Amino acid sequence: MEAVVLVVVIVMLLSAVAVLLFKDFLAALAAMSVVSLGLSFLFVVVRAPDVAMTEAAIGAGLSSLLFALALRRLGLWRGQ
Amino acid sequence: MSLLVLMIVLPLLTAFLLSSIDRLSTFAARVMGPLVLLATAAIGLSVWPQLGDAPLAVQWGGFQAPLGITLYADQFGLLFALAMTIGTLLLWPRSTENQLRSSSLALLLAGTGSGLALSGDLFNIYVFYELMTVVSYGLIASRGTSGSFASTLRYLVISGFGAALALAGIALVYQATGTLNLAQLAQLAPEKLNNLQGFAAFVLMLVGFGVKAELFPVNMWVPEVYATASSRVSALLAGVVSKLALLIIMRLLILVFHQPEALTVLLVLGILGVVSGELAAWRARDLNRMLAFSSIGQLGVMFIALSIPGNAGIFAALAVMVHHLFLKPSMFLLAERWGGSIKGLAGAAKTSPLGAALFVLLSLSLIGVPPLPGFWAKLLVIMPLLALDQPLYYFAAFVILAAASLEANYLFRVVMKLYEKEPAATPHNAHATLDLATAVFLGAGLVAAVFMLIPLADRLDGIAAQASDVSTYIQTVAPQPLQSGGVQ
Amino acid sequence: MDILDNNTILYIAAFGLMLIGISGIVISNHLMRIIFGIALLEAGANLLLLLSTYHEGASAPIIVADNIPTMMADPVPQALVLTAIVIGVGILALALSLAIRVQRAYGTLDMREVRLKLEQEISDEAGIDMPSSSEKPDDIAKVPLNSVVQQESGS
Amino acid sequence: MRRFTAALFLLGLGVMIAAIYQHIDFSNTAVNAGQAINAVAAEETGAANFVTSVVLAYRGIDTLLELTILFTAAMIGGMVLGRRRVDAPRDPDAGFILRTGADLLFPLLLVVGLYIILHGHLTPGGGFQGGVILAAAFFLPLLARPGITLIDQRVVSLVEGLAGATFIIIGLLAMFDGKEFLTPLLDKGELGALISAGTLPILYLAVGIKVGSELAGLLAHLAEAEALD
Amino acid sequence: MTALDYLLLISAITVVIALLAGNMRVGGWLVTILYALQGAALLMMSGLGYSTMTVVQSSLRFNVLSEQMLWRFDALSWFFALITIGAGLFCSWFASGEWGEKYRDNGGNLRLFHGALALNVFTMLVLLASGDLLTLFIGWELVSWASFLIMALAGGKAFDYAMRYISYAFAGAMALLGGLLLIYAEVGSFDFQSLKEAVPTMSSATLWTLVVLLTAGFGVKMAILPFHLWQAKAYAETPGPGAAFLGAISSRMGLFAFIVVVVQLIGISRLVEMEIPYTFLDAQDLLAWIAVFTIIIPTYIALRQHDARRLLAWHGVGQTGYMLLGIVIANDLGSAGGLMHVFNYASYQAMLFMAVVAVIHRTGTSDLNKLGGLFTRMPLSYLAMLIGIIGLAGLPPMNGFVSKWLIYRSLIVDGSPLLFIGAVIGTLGTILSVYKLIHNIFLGQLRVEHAAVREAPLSMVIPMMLLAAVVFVTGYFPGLVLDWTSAVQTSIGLPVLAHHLGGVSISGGLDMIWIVSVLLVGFGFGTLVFFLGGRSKRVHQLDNYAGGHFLTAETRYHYSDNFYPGLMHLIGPWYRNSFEWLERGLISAVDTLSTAMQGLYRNAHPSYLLLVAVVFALSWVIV
Repeated sequence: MEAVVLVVVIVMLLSAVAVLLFKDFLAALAAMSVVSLGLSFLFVVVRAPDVAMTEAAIGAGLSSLLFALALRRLGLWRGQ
Repeated sequence: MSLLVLMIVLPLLTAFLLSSIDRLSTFAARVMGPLVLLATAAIGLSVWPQLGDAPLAVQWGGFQAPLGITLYADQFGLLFALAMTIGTLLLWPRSTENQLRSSSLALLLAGTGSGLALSGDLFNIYVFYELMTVVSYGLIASRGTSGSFASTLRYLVISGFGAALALAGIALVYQATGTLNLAQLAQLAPEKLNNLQGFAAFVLMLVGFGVKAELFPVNMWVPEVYATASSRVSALLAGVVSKLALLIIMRLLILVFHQPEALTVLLVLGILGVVSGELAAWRARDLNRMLAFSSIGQLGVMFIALSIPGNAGIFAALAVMVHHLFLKPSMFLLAERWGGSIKGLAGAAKTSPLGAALFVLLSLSLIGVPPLPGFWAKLLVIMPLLALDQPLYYFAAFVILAAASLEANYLFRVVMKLYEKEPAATPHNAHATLDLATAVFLGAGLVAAVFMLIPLADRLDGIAAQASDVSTYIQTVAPQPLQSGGVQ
Repeated sequence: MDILDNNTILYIAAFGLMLIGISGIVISNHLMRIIFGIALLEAGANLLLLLSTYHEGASAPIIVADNIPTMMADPVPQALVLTAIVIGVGILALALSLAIRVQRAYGTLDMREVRLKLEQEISDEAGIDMPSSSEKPDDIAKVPLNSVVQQESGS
Repeated sequence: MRRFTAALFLLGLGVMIAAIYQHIDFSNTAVNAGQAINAVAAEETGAANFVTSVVLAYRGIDTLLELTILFTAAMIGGMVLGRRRVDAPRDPDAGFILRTGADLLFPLLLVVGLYIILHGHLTPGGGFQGGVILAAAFFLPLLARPGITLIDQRVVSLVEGLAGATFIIIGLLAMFDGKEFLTPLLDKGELGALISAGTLPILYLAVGIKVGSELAGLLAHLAEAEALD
Repeated sequence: MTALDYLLLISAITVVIALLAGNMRVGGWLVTILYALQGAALLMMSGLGYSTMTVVQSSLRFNVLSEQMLWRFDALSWFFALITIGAGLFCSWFASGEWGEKYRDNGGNLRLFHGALALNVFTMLVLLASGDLLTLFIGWELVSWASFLIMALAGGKAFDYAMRYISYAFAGAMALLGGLLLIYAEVGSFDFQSLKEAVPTMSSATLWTLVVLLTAGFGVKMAILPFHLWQAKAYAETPGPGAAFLGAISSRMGLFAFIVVVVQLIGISRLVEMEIPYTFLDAQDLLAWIAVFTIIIPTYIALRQHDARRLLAWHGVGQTGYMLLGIVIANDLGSAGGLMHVFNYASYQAMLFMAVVAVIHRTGTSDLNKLGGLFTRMPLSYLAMLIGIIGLAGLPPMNGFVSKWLIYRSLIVDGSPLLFIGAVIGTLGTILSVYKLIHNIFLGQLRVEHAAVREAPLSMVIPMMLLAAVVFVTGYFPGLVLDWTSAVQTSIGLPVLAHHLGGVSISGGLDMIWIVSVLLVGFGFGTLVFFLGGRSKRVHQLDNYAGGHFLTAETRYHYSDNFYPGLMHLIGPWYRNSFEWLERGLISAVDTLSTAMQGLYRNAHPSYLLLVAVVFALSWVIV
């Protein structure tokens, strides 16, 4: 269990760094979704299924949708 | 059951329904908001006298204290709840384009502000605070200029940052104590929060809630926002909303965080706020930003007052807050038509003599000329500062006095411009009657305060004493003690 | 794995997310990255809040089929985080809408340029020149400075 | 230089966090308000999901405010982005597969969303999660056919206003009964049954509809944003 | 209702009447009568037996901040109030007739002028009546803002100078407030008596802080060095009689407060104990030297002015130095001289300003380079100015001689020859510059454009003549004023000067009755010889020739600009305007800081500052 958590955390943190480093905003958005999904997994680990569901639906789903729509409107759909 | 919750809930309900009402009758939608606020103000005023004897604790949903959320009403909180309600009423936003939305936002602001002032639960305070922040974004952006959008965005970045930090602070507090109820925190704090973790939580929350209270490092939004928002909104934000954020910090300081370092942090940040605000205002060349910077300076004085340990500090801060509550909105109202470059103000006293005279009165009170209330407020801050007999506090007193002379310089430069004989190239607009009437009303309040100085001071002292009485707070809320595995 | 027990790993994740979020806000100039940074910071804070009463071995605070577990996780932080996530998404949407409008008005999302243009707009509206540190505002210098010199050099 | 200072600050921040972490006391975690709630929630609210109890009953006012934040954000979003112009050019419809997929998904998502909302007091999930799915259900057809006006902003604002008002009015009903605002009413029923926990499911339904309509409105606004100016 | 209540009430009524009726033809006279009533109330307060006067309380008192605020008059207040009301009376009289009408016709707001003047008198009375440190500060601020009002009346350039004044004055007031609150922190009360009792127990550092703060606060109003820059211009730009009033008494309020707090409560003997490290000076010497430089530098700046009002106003700054010097020396002679100089100076300064205003009224200018020869046109104004400058220069037989003699004498008795020399250098400058004043206005060639000028109207001449009488009579019988100063000396606890009607009755004393009588006899004899000798003949000024040409009225043979060229060449290099540069440096320092702060708010990334704060907190945690 701990090993899984460790791997998830490492992936999550790396993705978080990637969010800030990727030139392509779409890739950054994908990395952001990975962070959200990882977070949602961690919420399951700490026995919070409600929060995990919310994070998956809102953090990974809705927020990404919002970001994607905004990126399209901002003309950042492809990297600058 | 207390009707006090209606002060919070009724404006929210009306805001939800306003667009539906508008579909039925535009007129009803227009008058609905002010009427509801009048009603809630009446409710607040009717409760006011009974709070003098004993504060009131209401449990939302009827759940016992540490489990549910507590609404704690003492005169201190109710004073600012009323200030929020009545202030919104007086400064009811008037924008032709977004009237319906602005009305909803104003209602939400009044309800949220009242709730924030009366809340007795840490996370509840956070939610109220966030809601108030979002509502103020809306009010700022309702002007509809690209400048107002950009400044809202900058404000949002700082605010979002602060809010996340405040949330982390709440997490640290909950981790240490296992409760969010302020009364219970007050019980547990000496044992569990009087350490580094508690201090870190305090700093995080200070930064978070300090954004609205124009605390020094997180107040970079102030000049931009007050310069781009409509004057009525600036008046609300600078006059009332900033005081509510300050009230939260005061509550936390009184009840939960007793570290001496916390006071020192407040003192240092307050001094930096005064210095940076007043100096920047000295060089401002447009009225709105001058008022914005000077508001930063004034809030800095309040933080300095807060940093005085004991009852004297609460009293001093309360006095300065109430003084500023009357003063800043009327100044912003006057600036509404005068806004723009100070140079262009030349001769404006001819077109609006009453406004100019009022500006002189307000300036005199702001810099603290006796016997106007500003002087007494200043006296109340400096006297305990000097009595503490510590170098940093002496320095703070010096900074306040030096800042006052800077303030006198830049405010009277404006006054001189107003009364200059040769008018500026562009003609000045006279003030709208309603603006002027509101400003005169607030100014008259200041003058009236001169004659009621002694009862007023007694009353404020009583409110401060009640606010700083931790044991009454705990007794009134009466949270059940927490035990391993459940409540006793 | 003595040092890296579950608790520590989770805390590292929370603080790490917060740190990365803050650095995003601090280092970036591009508004989208700043918004990403705020989102990361909020995620970290949420995790921290949830961890505040995390206890290994507890079960989720839900009663399934009348089976009441001995140790349930604390439901309060979960409710708080639920609230915080929803608040976060509301503010995120707001920030994105504002960003769209700002880009349309100023043609950029670089915060340095936005700041400059904002300053320009405020100054234009007020009818004053854009302040720059090199010039001296005549209004300010005038008052105390027209001095003995002009008066007394006459005699 | 900027990066260097930033790195320095971050280093400092990291050290500080480490210092604070060193001082965190993990032994307190068993004594807290949440455990107290766990002990009495089933009895007091009748909901099997204690998180739901906390969200809707113990901290109901927080939830109301949270809804208000969403409401405000949606309203401001509408204000900031403005209304679509009638003659604005529209994106062409998406391909056949996406259109058909969207048509098929719409009822499915609707049902799933409502299911999650209505079982919020029993299982993980509830108004927020279900609301998001509802929003997705209404938004998906919009992606597929940008021309259609499935999401009428006026209807949306009416629905969200009424849903929010319902929440408050249920709260006020308790006050007519002489209790505090938002006190749970009605019979608590049998723990674990679908119809139980008094007014909580009704509240969650209001929450779900409100969240759904607001988020759908926000999404629609963002999707339409370019049509302005 | 006590006598003090009546006085304050009448004064307040004066303000109201002035504001209501100031614009009317009778308004000025009405107000003048009210000033006379105030004077009567003041005299009633003590009768003329002032030397036995005790403290008169006002029934007005408040309890604020658990402190009682009260107002009362003692001999010191009475003495200053007498001068204040007198100055108000004469200035209002002066302004009531033709001057006021002309002022109004030129677009001035006469109602506001009379109101501001009355307000000045009222606020000064409130200040003089202050019975504790809090009321002292309140009165102080009221006086400051009232002066600001009257200074700013003229608009235009006056705004700039008034602005400069209020910047100085408010900064001074804040220093004062700091000092007073420091006293409160040390003593726990605003009461005079408690302070007096607590002074012996105060540490030297506290006392130094107090003395510096208070002297700076009071000094700004007195315009002692280095705070002297604001005064002359601000006074000069005040409308006519207002300038006379301000010049006569306004900045004396600083001296009053200084006497009350520093001399009476802290005590000069305590100042002597406060030594400046590494020097042989103490606080008293420091103050005395400040006073001496306040005499010298402004006086020589005055020498350079070519505007009559500014010349007089700069003298006002210099003469303050004499008063301060006398009071700081604090022996019987010095303090009597300093106090008496307040009275004397007020009388002739008001008169001099009035004479200049009369000239402006008739000719429209106060530029010393554009006047001359008015002696034949305005003989009474000439007489007033002559008497005034004799007084100002400190020559017998006018009252200025007596007070300066007392101060010089006290310096010699005190054993301070250097201070004495400094004071004498100041007097030298005074004599030179007042000669410039009277010469350039009244002597020499009459300008063509002034050929038709008439004597000033009676409403202006009578106050001048009355003041001239005061200057002469109190010079002839200095005992009249010395009676009052003795009462003051008793009340503030300084040694009392033994005196009689003619002067001082100590060894090597002074008897003005003898001196003036001898002078008068001498003058009379000279006049007799002059007229009875019969060898003189009246010729017209232009009945003359130069270089073989007859003179016409257009020919200028009387040059008044570039006065004292040799002296100016000699001392010219000393006019470096160092204090101007100091002031300017301070302003640019504030300006730079201010720019930096604006830059901070405009440019800095907010998170940077936040992180500065975090690192700051971190260092705290680690340390």
